[in-house]
Amino acid sequence: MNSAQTNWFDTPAPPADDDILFVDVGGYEGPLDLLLDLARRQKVDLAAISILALAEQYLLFIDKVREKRIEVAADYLVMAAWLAYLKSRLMVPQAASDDEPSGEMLAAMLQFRLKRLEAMRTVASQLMNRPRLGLQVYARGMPEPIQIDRKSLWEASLYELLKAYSVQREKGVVTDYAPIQRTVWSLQDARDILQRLIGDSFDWVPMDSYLIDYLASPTERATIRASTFASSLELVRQGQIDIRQSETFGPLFVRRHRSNPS
Amino acid sequence: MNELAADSLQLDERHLRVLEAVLFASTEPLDVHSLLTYVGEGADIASLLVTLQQRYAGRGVNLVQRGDKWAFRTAEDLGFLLRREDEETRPLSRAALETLSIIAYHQPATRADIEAVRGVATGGGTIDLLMEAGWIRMRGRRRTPGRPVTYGTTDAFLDHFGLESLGDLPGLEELKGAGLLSNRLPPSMQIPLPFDGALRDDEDPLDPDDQDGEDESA
Amino acid sequence: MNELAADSLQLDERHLRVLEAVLFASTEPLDVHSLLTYVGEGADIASLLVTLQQRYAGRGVNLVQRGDKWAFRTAEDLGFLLRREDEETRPLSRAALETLSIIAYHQPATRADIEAVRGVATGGGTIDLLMEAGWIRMRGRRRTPGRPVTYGTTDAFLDHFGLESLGDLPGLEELKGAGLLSNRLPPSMQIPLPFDGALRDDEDPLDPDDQDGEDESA
Repeated sequence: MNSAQTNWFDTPAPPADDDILFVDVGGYEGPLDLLLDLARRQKVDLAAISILALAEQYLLFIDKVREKRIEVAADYLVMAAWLAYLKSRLMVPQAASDDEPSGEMLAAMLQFRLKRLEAMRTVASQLMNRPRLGLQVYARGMPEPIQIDRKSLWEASLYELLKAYSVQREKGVVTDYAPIQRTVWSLQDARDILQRLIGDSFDWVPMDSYLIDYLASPTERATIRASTFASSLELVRQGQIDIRQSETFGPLFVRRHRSNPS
Repeated sequence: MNELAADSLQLDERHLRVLEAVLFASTEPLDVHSLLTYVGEGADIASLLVTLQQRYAGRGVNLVQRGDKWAFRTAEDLGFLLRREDEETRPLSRAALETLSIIAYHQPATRADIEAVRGVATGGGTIDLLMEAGWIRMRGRRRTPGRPVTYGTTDAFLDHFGLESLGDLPGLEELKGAGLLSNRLPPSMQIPLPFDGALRDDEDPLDPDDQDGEDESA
Repeated sequence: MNELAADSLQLDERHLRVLEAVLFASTEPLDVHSLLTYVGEGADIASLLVTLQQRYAGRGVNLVQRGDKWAFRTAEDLGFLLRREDEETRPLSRAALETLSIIAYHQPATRADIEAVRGVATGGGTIDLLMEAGWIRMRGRRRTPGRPVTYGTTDAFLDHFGLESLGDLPGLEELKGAGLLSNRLPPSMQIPLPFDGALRDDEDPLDPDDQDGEDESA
């Protein structure tokens, strides 16, 4: 099952040497990758590789690709230019006054980079072939997670407690408060009663004496007096009765109005 | 003969390792049948499991059988390791505060008593919360139809509110004096004296199975 | 004297059970510090863990160290038995794989370091993917012009690839010997090793807003 993983490092599959011209440059991860692939085809250890031969192969490859009018990414061309320079440094003997790095040093640097890239690929492969968690090695399948019990500590002060109680009791008083249902004589009632009591009596009679039966209950006395008095004024206005009061706060006398003293 | 026994022992050890790993990694308890697929048909799975169970007996993790399935579980006595209590302080809700204060003054108080003062029904959650807080307790049952549970406050209540006894709860005049109650209340209004004796004349002791929960009928 | 030793032995056994239970209960490796909270500050946790590790050596489940964390994992050699059929592993791209190993072996590594080894620009998607897998993390910023972000591996990386520490990286010694962990020639120069300490001399801590994404300037 690991074959799929290890195979990635061998991609692209190395074609036969003759087919090299048909290799698509797009299959490589950059010029260094291409160089490494070309180097591998020399089938020798990277340490023993001929950098000069490698540089020539690379340049040839790029030339062939460009002949086919395949666009080549810029970094491949940069590498080609650098390799052409390297080639010239390797082929031309170095002048003593030359400050530039020697061809040998440049070649060693390239060789180092190739070895380093290959080394990283090798260890990546080794890494992926290790017993990996979830693939070959497993963690506990039924973990028992730590449960966090939230315990609430309630906070309340005595003041809050007393306030809550007082507010409710006050509220309770208000809702419990039923205004005393007083019997109220409506003006109409008072008027009907007064009319009936006075009847056809033309004598002056104190109003209270007509109402004596009703005034026994002290709670109703006020409403009866008020309503009767108000109604009596109305009856006077209509010319039905007469009212007389001889002194301030004195008793009120009523009698039937003689409508036509003829 | 000896060699044969040694071989068999080695095979058993191998089987035990496999079972250990499979049971550890499995996302669910495994039955004997599926365990067999890992060790091969020939193995005496029952005795292997018993051996494994014995090896883990007394350890921090035990091999337990649930129905016909097997799984590793944290030893029961270490369950507390996997629980952590996080304490957070929260203010008491108004409903709870009101209910508590009514129970404090009117105890022993039934749910109906509380509702008579509050004017609204008190959810079971509020009572539960106060019980959980340790401030109220079930005292008994009132000797009236339905035998409703009576509630009273606890020592923890006194402790929390800094009261030496229920008698320390301020009375009517003190509440008025503190401005908590207005002075224009009808003279008929009374504040009860909280009762903290054992049981009142109209109270029965709690039924044996009352401790688990409150009455739902009330 | 003997009694004292017996007491201490009993306490150790109790500690071992607790560690066993806690480590078994978790899928994630637990660090020594959080393990200490279960057994108490006074316990010699290091020796307890080693004892526990020895007890499980050769068993189907092993106690393994991952960085400064510990976890129970199934034995490596039983992998073939436990492989679950339903698990589909999407292979990492070559770019991601190379980037991961360059970060692992060269850490702390900047994007430029990675590009120097691969000889090609690394897309941001590759770094993101490795961060998302939880295998790499942003460590800090290198004290060079542009202050590029430095990357390193995580504990989850160690856990996933079954490494006790970065020192266990395969082929590390050979690479070091061959001078291939250096960024420059000559190979004779001093070779740095993968470094997962807090911050290196030439590293600054991350800026507060670095956690959201990587530097776009690099």
